[in-house]
Amino acid sequence: MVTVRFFAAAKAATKTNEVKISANTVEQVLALTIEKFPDLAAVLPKCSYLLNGIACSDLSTKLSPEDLLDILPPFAGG
Amino acid sequence: MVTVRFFAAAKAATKTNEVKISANTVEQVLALTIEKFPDLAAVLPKCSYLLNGIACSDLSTKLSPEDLLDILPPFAGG
Amino acid sequence: MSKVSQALVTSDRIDSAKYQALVADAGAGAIVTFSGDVRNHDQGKPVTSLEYEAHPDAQQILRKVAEEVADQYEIFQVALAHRIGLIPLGETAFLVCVSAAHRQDAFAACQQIVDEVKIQIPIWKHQIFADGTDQWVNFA
Amino acid sequence: MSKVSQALVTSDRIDSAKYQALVADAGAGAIVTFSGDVRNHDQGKPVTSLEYEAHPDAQQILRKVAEEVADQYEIFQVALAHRIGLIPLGETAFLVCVSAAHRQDAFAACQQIVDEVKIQIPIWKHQIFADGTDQWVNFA
Repeated sequence: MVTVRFFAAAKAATKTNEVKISANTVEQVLALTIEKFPDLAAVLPKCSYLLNGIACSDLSTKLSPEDLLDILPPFAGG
Repeated sequence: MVTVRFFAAAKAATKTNEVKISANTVEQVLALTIEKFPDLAAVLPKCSYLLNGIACSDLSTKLSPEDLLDILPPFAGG
Repeated sequence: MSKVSQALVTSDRIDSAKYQALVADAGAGAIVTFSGDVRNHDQGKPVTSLEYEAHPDAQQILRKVAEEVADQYEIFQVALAHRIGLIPLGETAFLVCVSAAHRQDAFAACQQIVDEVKIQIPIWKHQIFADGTDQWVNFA
Repeated sequence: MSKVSQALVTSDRIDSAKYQALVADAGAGAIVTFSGDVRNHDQGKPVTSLEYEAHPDAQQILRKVAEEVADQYEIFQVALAHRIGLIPLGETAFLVCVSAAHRQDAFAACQQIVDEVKIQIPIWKHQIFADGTDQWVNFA
């Protein structure tokens, strides 16, 4: 199971910090989370992703069960 | 008598804050102060002058007895 | 040795004097400090309260950004902090202090650190407005 | 109303927190502070002590310079001070704080005020070096 963590507006849309999802690619994870949390559909297009702490822009990237995928809305620090 | 005030390196050269001098122009004041304080000769070429609080670059400017002439070495504030 | 003496993501109040003291150096002629304070309005709407949320890696990224910029300038030390959680209006959310022998380096490095942190740090800002609406900044 | 809330030439210690508080404004997103501290060396020579002397008009010129620059930027407030007399090494000789809604204005105005004050203010700096020599800065 891949661990998916939600932050800020993504967390507000899912009302959860984290879920475990069975999926083989980032794309599959995103599709399954939208299915589970329909409000996320409006948020995801603006998000970037961290896979095990490293920026991941290729959504076809293959996942292993112990992977950690973070869903990051646009930053607004500083 | 024109009042002449010395600051910083000019004060160090004359060892005085202020003198009264009888003179008709800025140029005359400067000549008379150098006569009185020979160490000032090395300082004056780097100085600027304030006449009654206003920058004065024309050394032929005529003076009245109640005038105040300030001798200012290069600034180093900030 | 690292030029970054402190890089903190904290829910505590940020005391600018403490950070200025951290970068002070008897050889430093110039200290430039940037303080980003919580404003009482945004784009004309009165703000009631404001909360920052950080990714667990935020502190590590704060340090990395400061170190990368610091290496480009003739500066002595940098100390910086980003506050998270609920921040009262008028208090400091983000502070950067830079010391250098010469002011041009201190100004340029401080401004570039502020700019880069704003781009790179995974921190989010949630505003509650006086009219009851709320907003994730940079999102809507 | 003037944007310059304080412009002081003083022989007292300059407390930067006091000046930062003076320019703080609930609407200000950014405060930029420049602190010019007394260095322990100048052009490679160790400095033992340092004294500033001011013309009687210095405070009035400090305010005028700050007001002229402030008028060119979108800023809220400026507070600044120049210390005179004998200043211990490491203490602040010159402080400028600027508050603004946006950081670019605060940085640019602060830096320009520092630059202009250095040019225009009738203040002189006398350094005593560890080897017993002394110097009027910008003079020799």
